[in-house]
Order: sequence, then structure tokens, then C-alpha cells
Amino acid sequence: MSGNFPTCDRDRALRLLEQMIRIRRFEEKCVELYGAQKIRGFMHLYIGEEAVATGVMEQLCPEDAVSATYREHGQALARGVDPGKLMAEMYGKQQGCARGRGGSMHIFDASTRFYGGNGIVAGGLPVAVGLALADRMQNRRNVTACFFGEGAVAEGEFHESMNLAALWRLPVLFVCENNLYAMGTALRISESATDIARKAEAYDVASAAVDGMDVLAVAEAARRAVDVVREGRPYLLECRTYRFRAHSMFDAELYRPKEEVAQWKKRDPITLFVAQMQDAGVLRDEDVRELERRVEREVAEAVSFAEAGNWEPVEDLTRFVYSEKSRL
Amino acid sequence: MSGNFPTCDRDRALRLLEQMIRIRRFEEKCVELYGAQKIRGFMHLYIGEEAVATGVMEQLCPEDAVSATYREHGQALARGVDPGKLMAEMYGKQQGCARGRGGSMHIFDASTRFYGGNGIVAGGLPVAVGLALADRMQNRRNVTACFFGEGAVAEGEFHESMNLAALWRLPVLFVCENNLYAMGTALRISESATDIARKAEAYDVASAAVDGMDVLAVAEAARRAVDVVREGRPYLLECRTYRFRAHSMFDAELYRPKEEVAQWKKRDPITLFVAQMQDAGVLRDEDVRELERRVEREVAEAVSFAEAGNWEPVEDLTRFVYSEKSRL
Amino acid sequence: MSDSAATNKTTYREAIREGLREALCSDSRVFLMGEDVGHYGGCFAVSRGLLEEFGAERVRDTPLAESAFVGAGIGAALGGMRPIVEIMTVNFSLLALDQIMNTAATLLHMSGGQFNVPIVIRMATGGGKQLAAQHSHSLEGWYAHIPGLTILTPATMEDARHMLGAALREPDPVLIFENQTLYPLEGDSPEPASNFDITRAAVRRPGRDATLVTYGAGLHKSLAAAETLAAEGVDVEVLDLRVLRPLDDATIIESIGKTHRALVVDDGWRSGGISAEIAARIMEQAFFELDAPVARLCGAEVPMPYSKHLELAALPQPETIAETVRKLVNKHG
Amino acid sequence: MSDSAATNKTTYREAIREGLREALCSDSRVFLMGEDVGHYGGCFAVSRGLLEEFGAERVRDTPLAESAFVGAGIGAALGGMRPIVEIMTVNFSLLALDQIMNTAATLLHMSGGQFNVPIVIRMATGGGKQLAAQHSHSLEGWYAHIPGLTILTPATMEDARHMLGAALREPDPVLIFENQTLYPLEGDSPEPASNFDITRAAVRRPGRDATLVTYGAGLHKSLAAAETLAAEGVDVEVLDLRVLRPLDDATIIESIGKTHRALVVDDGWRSGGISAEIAARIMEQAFFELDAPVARLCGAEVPMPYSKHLELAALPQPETIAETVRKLVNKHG
Ligand SMILES: Cc1ncc(C[n+]2csc(CCOP(=O)(O)OP(=O)(O)O)c2C)c(N)n1
Ligand SMILES: Cc1ncc(C[n+]2csc(CCOP(=O)(O)OP(=O)(O)O)c2C)c(N)n1
Ligand SMILES: [Mg+2]
Ligand SMILES: [Mg+2]
Repeated sequence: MSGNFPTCDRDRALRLLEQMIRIRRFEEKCVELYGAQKIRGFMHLYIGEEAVATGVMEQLCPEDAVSATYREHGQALARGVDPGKLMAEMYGKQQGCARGRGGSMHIFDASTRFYGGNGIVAGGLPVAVGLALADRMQNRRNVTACFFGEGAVAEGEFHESMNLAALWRLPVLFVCENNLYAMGTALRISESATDIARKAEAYDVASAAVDGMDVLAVAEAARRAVDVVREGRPYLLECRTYRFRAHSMFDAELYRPKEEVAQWKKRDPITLFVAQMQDAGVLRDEDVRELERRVEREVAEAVSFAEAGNWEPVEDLTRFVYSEKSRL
Repeated sequence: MSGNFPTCDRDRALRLLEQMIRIRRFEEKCVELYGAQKIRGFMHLYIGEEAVATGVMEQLCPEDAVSATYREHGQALARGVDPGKLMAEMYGKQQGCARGRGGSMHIFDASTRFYGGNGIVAGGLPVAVGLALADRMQNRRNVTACFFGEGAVAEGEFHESMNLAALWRLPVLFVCENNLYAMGTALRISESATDIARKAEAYDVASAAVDGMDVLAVAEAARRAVDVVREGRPYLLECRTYRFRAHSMFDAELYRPKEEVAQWKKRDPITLFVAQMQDAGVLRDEDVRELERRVEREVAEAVSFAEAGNWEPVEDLTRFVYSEKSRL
Repeated sequence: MSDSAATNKTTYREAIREGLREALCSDSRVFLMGEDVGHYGGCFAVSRGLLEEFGAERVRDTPLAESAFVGAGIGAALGGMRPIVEIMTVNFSLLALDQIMNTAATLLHMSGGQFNVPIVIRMATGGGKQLAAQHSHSLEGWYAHIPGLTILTPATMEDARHMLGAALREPDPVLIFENQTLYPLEGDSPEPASNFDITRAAVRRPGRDATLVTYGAGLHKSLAAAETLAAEGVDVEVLDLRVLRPLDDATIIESIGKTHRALVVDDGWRSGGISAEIAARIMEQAFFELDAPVARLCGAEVPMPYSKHLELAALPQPETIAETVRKLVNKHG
Repeated sequence: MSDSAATNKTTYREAIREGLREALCSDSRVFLMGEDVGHYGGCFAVSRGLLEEFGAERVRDTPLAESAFVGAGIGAALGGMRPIVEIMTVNFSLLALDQIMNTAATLLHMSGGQFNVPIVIRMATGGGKQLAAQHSHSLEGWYAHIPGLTILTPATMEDARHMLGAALREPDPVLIFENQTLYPLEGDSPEPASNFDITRAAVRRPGRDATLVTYGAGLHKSLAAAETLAAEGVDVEVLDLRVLRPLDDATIIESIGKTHRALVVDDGWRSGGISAEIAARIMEQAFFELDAPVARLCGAEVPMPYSKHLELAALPQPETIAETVRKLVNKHG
């Protein structure tokens, strides 16, 4: 599939694979916990799309900023948000990264510059533009990576944000995760022209589309994109992917044929990558088993951490509506 | 300039010229009346841009719908809104087309399907899409012509509306009046890519750019566009024009050089058209003088009509917040 | 397809769906449009089956573009259609507020009476499902500030079933707020209705000692509180506003004339909420009838938190309602 | 450049400009962005000259894209800047309401205290200039419903001059509503101020017989009415709220304790307006102090009409204020 990027050494292969497996196993556990009613509310899974966050995030530095959507467990984990804090958040515990106030859709983490966790489709784009503006005005060479689905492209905020970023030459990496559906609305029902990457032309923004099931291809495309962005130009990277699960935990999946899902599952980004690395002799069966064991432990620890957490005292309900720190 | 469209007979030339002169003289009178405080509030003049409304409107049928902006005297007159009612509206009189509730920015006229008169930049685009949707759902072959400035292109509503119209194959003629400035903001300060017509590609919408100072060129481009639209496809027509006056009556015009204005005034659409028609032997000096006299009378009558009008009784202030007609 | 088929029981969700179905059947100008109303079957499964029944033209999935599709609804209404526009959740309606306030609510007046806008906009509202701060607010009372709009809040099977039809007969924009927590509510199938009223508040439980003024989800919590209080010998009247704009003052004032005490129960935020308007009107129109100041029990003034215990604490509950009434009836004027 | 140069007189417009200039001078993190703030000089000429003084990076003209540039302001605030975002007119702010409510006001809570948003958003508000239904509303009271925001309404030279600086020192979003009719207002140049207060209401005229609770343009109309009434022997206290969220209850209640009667004067629509909240709070906190129900004089519940006589009739005026006070003081409790 991507014999064009053969130069992946063992260390890197292990890192990428571990990241993808971490997301996959973490979310599988989430499904279980949702069934057990430990997690509630809306929960959106990234399963099937792991190569996107993993490939893009590899190109970022710690100083860079990330913004994402309600489907952001993958980005959070790939960015290095602590899985325990993430799980505790989904439990609604005080030890959660947002003290239980956010839940699955609203993961935030200042220590990794992870700006959420936005439940408004396309709502994160203008904010990402502003983060990049702050970097530019303060002469920092950071990148702001902004993840959103192809459904968000129809919103006016996409258009306004692309224009602003291009006009002001802001270092925003727009990452469109094109999984072909916005809830139950297929791309061809939501866009008159379905080539997302090409829409960048209307703003004089550079863009590319990449196979989002191929982590090395994503990584390579993201590397090129980040190079452009770090020079102070926005970039639109369309990653063509697919979600293997329902939109959220409330979805009868009436809108897509089972065969389509089955077809795409054959291109599971983890399976593909493992096969590719094994073929190339970079990884062995034992490596994968070892990774799986490590991740299993990690996920179990995250669950224990969440279980051990406590509830925010009810008296603190109205905290954080306004800041407690005194004047800046 | 547009020797390519020589086939303009005397009747048509008279009609087009009369329309442009009507707009010009009407607005010159408005300026006078604004000075005399007969007209108040924000008033935006179309002077310099007359060829656009005149050329486009010629292509429409009475059944078609029109929506415009706060800079809509020209479209209203070209569409056939009664100049007396228009003037009375600007006076704030009960005889005004909106009973004095709208003023210069909010001209509405049901009898000519003139849907305003919208003070929100780009606010009219979604509404135009809906008018076209109603036509399509009711199998009427009408066109909805939607006028807006190039400043509106930056708004999310432009993007959302283009997509909807294209996706649903709606008969909307989007007419972008590119006069290079949105208030004091030059196009290059508001758009990263300044070619407006090309933006239609992102939606698979057909488009063209035309010299907006040449009424025959506008008419011809609009004719082609309307042909497409009447077949049930949207179209984006960019008319390149210039406003000769300030943005509104409160504008120090700090943002553009006097020479630029002077340059553009050399391409006055009325002067150009008169010269072209005289050169081609279609019109004579006397024709123009005759037209000027007729229009002068008409404008004077409009003023008299407005002067003679009365104020809506204060007791009626709260009328028309809800409909008076009983259930539909 | 049906949540409780072949019985004379139904659910709030089904009642709304039946209202939609009836509207689509009885008037060819009616169509439903919004995000995922068609192929997905509606975010809350309200419109499931309607696409199959009425086709993709009349049950129209829209792209994610709230401003444009609400504006398109306005245009379609102007063009002679009777659009029902669904906005998935009240928080997303903020993206369409310009069209709602600056166009839909304004056009009739601004055009001197020429252009009325017969659009119906439905949306899910309210907290209680752990959906956190961007999917849980109760902004219906806030919308009631806007002249030109009619604001409906169905809380019963009858209202769920029939308000839509009545709204479609209005010549002007009507917003219908469906509280998310009510969709699974079960009850008897409502009777057919003609000339269904959408102007009056309703006394859902008569009582003597105090009036609970509420609507939407608050109705059910208030009725529960009333039961508890009844057992203690406190007899409260429960008034369901039904229509937040224009408010039915007469029914409220009549009740106060009987009970002389009132508590407004509102899931919305307190400051500047509809609860304040009701309190102010009672004071203006029945000041000397009051034995105690009108009390308010509202949603806590916080973006809605995710975790269950905080969300519960952020909203009025039967227990807190009962407790507030106890204090209220013990106050002597 | 200056409207009344080289005197110690100034205008409200100039006072705002001086506040902007001071903010830009004293903190390199501060920048101003919005439509036509730069090359045009500001829609209401407020920022004229600032582009030349501070350059196009810090006095930043934006495209017409309210949602994105308000969102960008939020992002810039998160990134360590101190943005002042200007929205030309309150009606256009509806296009940015999603960013204001769903992000700016919510983020701190939703992130469990991690991300505060120190953004200041200024906009022109109010009727009185015949700008009709899409440029004239008074929505500041409506915005005051939203937890997480601070809402300021400068009505005096001091507040015009100093509220901005104080707002920029807040860690959370502050919205400043400048009433359009006040820009040409003349007065004495305000003194420099440090630690300028933006939490308290101010008694602008002490009095005994009734309290006029108001803000913004209403202050000047109320003061005029107070003069008329004084000549008739009616001595009213005029209270300028200054801050619509969080409301300064203490100052209001203190005044009621003295006068026992109150009239709220608000250009905004009545139903569900800030006037209702004030009435409700007075009732809740000072019911037994009241000699008459709190009265309200508000903007008529119509989209603002263009013609002068209708616009005048749509807003409280000194005459109607005085007339309402006369009735109020003659009411006996
Ligand atoms: C403004 C807004 N409108 C609607 C929704 C409801 N909604 C949540 S996710 C979603 C689909 C978004 O699809 P896409 O952008 O493709 O992202 P994906 O879920 O496929 O990752 C919708 C409609 C929302 N959250 N925000
Ligand atoms: C949503 C919105 N934002 C800002 C304004 C203020 N405004 C009125 S006209 C205008 C310029 C619009 O420029 P353009 O679209 O090019 O039209 P033109 O005036 O040049 O005809 C602006 C910024 C407005 N009316 N609506
Ligand atoms: Mg998608
Ligand atoms: Mg322009």
C-alpha cells in the first residue's frame, strides 16, 4: 500500500504501533465501561481512524498546540494526555483532566497544550486560528494542529477560518478526517463537490489528500505539511479514513451498508501496519504481543485510576465559571 | 470596450440607459435630501454601479425573485419598485414601501417580489436559497437573483449557501458586486485569494466574471447565467465595479486614494454606454436629453409623493410584530 | 418503528413523530429539514421512518450549516412552503441566531407588514443526560425575549402530538423546544384535536396553598414534588406555561389570586431567565395579592457539567422543589 | 484627530479611544481587531488614528467573518495575548454567539479550570439613530443571562475611559456595550485611575422618593427626567448599574431601603429583559421594603422602526420616565 515509505526503523515502528494499539484498546475498554454505565453521555469512538492522529501527532513538538472535536480520545492519547486522567474524566471523577466537568466530548489538557474536546462541529477552527495568531504575534514558531471531520467543511466556520489563516499567514495545520459520514449523512449528501483537499484552492492554501488508513503515509504527508506550516503558512491535509463503529453510542447505523463497513475493515490501519512491518522484517510477532501486553496493563491502570477517583464535592459546582486567580 | 455585443437596438438602448439614469438621478436627489435631513440613518449609494443591477435585472421575469443588501436603491428601481414608494420609505412615511419602518436599508416590495433590503452582510444568501428551494419544490421555473458585495464572500453564509444551492440544484443567481471595498476594507485585506468567480469551483458551481461598468457585457453575462439557472443550477456572476461615492453618509474615505476613484470615474457606466451607443449611431444627443428630462420629472414626482405622505400613527408602533391576518 | 406499537400507550417521541407525520400527510407545502432527520432517523430517533414514507425531498437531510439551512427555511416559507426546520440541539441554534432574530423575527415588521415568515423551528433542549456544556442548556426562556417569535414548550403527550400542527397554522415563526429528557416518557395516546390551542397556560394540578409555575421538564419534576407535598398536607397548584412567548398572564394571575404564593421552577439559568419575567409580571399585576415574594428555583448558573452528581445538583429536582415550597408556605406576609 | 483638542473637555468617543490607546501602549499583548477598525478608522470613528500609531498588526482589520474573528480572539487569548475584539453593532454579534456562549463563556468550566479566556469584546448597541431593525437593538441585558461573562455598560466619561483597562485585567471574557447615541456626548476629561472598579453600581444622583435603576443611554434620559421631577418636588435617586453581570444587588437594595419605590428604565425589550431580573431581585431581597410594585419602563417589543417618531416612541424618553415616576410615587402600598 505504501511501499513508497519503506524507511521505518524498528523503534519508530514500535512507537507508531503502540500509539495505535493504545487508542484501539483504550476505546474498546470504553465500550465495555459504557455498557457497564461507568461512562455516560455521548461517546464517539475513533476506532478505525487511529492512523490519522498517530501519524500527524508524530510530527508535532511539545510546544505545538492541538485542537480536536468530540471524537478526540485518539488525538488526546496520541498527544500524550495521561490515559488515567482521560479515563477518570470519562467516569466524571475529580481526577479527570477536566475534573469530571467535560466527559468524553470535552477532553482538555494544559500540560500537553491540548485545547479540546469541542462539541460544536467546526467550533474549534476559529480558536485554532487564534492560537496560531498568538504564536505569530509573539514570534513563536509553533504549529497549531486542528482536527475536524469532513462534516465540518460545510459549516461557515471552515470557510471563515481558512480565509483568515491564509490571509494572515498563520501556522495552522488543518487536518480533515474524512471518514465519509457526518453522523448519518454521507459526504455526497453534504457537499456538492466532495473533493475536500481541493477546497483549499479557494483560499490559496496548500493542501493534500492522503490515505488515512496508512500511518506512514499520513506521517509523511503530515511531515511535509508541518514543514509548510512552520514557515508560517496554513495547510489543509485531508486524511481519507473510516470509522468502524457507530457515530456514537446511540446510532442504529441505518445509513450505510454493512458491506461497506466490512470492506473498510479490511483496511484496518493496525492490521495493515503490522503486516507491512512484518513483511519488511522490521517487527516480529513477539513485538506485537509485547506491545499488546504493555498497553493492556496501561489501560487497566487507567481504569483503576478512574475507579479510585472521587467525585468533585457538590459544593464546588459553581467553581470555574469565573477564574479564581486574581487579576492577571 | 464591449464591441463584442454590438446588437443593441434603439429601444433596448433607451431602456437600459433610462434605468441607469433613473438610479443615478434618484440617488443624487437622495444625497440632497440627506443634507436637508429629510432622509436619515445609514444610506448607501449605488452611484457608479448602475450597470450591474440594470444589466442583470433585464434578464429576469416578473415571477422571479430578487434579494439585495442595504445598498439596494439601484436593484429596487431596476426591478421596478415604484420610485415614489421608495422615496417615501426613505422619508419614513406611511406611504413608503415598508410604511417607514425600513428606511434606505430595508426596501421591500411584494408586488415585484423584491425581498429586501438586508442590513446583515450575507444575510440574504440563505434566504435566497430558500426562495429557490420553494420554487423547485413547487415546480416553478423561477430564478432568484441574489445581490451581495464582495465583502460578503468572507462570511460563512456565502460558503454555506453556495454549497446548499449546488447540492440541491437550486435556481439561484448569485450576483457578487465586487466594488473592491467593504466599507474601508480593500479586497486584498479581506480575501486571501481575490478571484471571487473562481471560488465557485469549490462547490462545482458555474461562474463568470464580467466588467461591471459595461451594461451590455453585464446583460450578456447575466443572460447566459440565467439560462443555466433556469435549468435548475446555481450560478455565480462576479461583476467588477466600483462605487464612486463614500460607503455611506458617514465615511471620511481614508482608505482609498483619490486617484483611484478618479481613474474609475473615467469608466462611468452611463458615460461609457452613451458614448458607445452614440458611436454606433443607435442614440442621439437629443435622446439622452429627453431621457434626462423624463427621469427628472419622475424623481421630482417621487419627492412630491414622499413629501405629501403622512406619518404612521404612533399607536400603530407595535403592528406587524405578528401578523394580523388570521390563521393561514 | 413504533416505540409501543399496537397499544393505546405512546411515548413523547412517538407523539412528536405522529405530529410530523400528520403535518406531512395533510399539507403538501410542509417539509422537514435538518441534520440527520432522514437517513439517520433523527439524532433522537424522532423522525425515524419518515424518509422512507415521504421521500428525500420532504424529509431533507441538510449539511452541517445551521445558519444557511435555517435561512433557507425562512426563504422557503416566504416562497409559499411550510418548512419545519429541526436544529439538533439548542446550543447549535446559536449558529443560526442571526437568521432567527435578524430575519425571521424581524422581516414582517421591517417590511411594513408585507412579508410574514411561516416557519416552524424545532429543537431539543435541556440537561439531564450527561451531555455536558455544549449539548444541555435550556435556552427557550432566553429566546422568549425576542419579539416576533412564538415559543412553545410541549411537556405532555397532547402537546407533543398537537403543538406542531397548531404551530404550522401560524403565519409567523414558531420555535418548539422539546426537552431531551422527555422523549422516552410514556403515556396515553392523545385524542385527535382540531383547533388545538397554543396560547394558554394549563393548570395541570389544581391546588390551594401555592402555585408552581413551570414548563417542559420542570412540569414533571413539579408534579412529583406536588405529590410529596400533598402527603404532607401542602396542596400546590401546578401550572404548565406551555407558551413562553407570548406569556399567558391571565392564567398565572388567576392562580395567584387563589394561592397567594408562587414558585417559578425553571431548568434555565436564573439571572435574566424567564423566571424573572414571570416574577416581575406577578409583582406588577398581583402585588397586593402576594403573601410572600415570588420565589424562583432555577438551573445553577454554570455551563452544564458532565458528571451525574453535578448535573443533578445543577437542575431543580423534586426534592429541592418540595423543600423550596415548604419554606415558601411557611413565610408569612 | 481629536474631537475637542487641547481643552480639558472630551467626548465619550474620545474617551473610549484614549482607553484603547492606553491599553495598546501599556501592554504589548493587547491588540485590537475587528471590521474596519484600521483603515476606515472605525465604523463610529472610535479607533481613528490608532492604525497609524500602532500599525496593522495591532490594529487589525478583519474580513467580514464575525464567528471566525471572535473565535480567533478566543484562541489568541488562550495563546497569551490580550485581544480586544470589536463587533461593529450588537445585531451582528449574533453571528458570533456560538463562539461567545459555547466557547468563551464555557471553556473555563468545561476544562475543569484549566483554560481561562481573557478576551474583551466591544460593540456598539442601542437605538436612537434611525438605523432600523438590524442595527439598533439593545441586547446587553440579554447577554447578561450567560454565566461566565462579565457585561459592562459604560455611560459616563469615566467609564468610557477606564472600563476597558479594567476589563483587560480580568482573566475571563468581558463584553463592553457602548451605546451608539453616547459617542458624541461631551464632558470633562476623566482623571487617570488605577484599580478602576468594574463590580459596583453607582448612585449618579441621590434622592429620596424613588429609585430609577438604569444604565447606558437610559442613565442620561433618567437624569433628565430627575431634573424635571425635582422641579416638581419629586426627588429621585438615579442608579447606574454599570455592570449587568454580575449585578450589584447590594447597591440596588440599599437604595430601595431608602426610597421604597423603584422604576427600572431599560432601552431593551421588556419581556425577559434585564429589567425583569432587577424587579425579581428587588422583590426577593426587599419585598417588605416596597411601598409599590417595582415598575418597568422598557423599549417597546418591536424590531426597531426607522422613522423618527416611531423610534422615539419605541424607547423610554425623559417625558415618559417622568410620567411613570409620577404614577409610581402616587401609588400607596
Ligand atoms: C454545530 C453542530 N451541529 C451539529 C452537531 C451534532 N453532530 C455532532 S457530530 C456530528 C457529525 C459531524 O461529522 P464530521 O464532522 O464528519 O465528524 P465525525 O463525527 O465523522 O468525526 C453532528 C452532526 C454538533 N455537535 N454541532
Ligand atoms: C454581518 C455584518 N457585519 C458588518 C456589517 C457592517 N457593514 C455594513 S456594509 C459593510 C461592508 C460590506 O461590503 P460589501 O459586501 O463589499 O458590500 P458593499 O457595501 O461594498 O456594496 C459592512 C462591514 C453588517 N452590516 N453586517
Ligand atoms: Mg465524518
Ligand atoms: Mg464591496
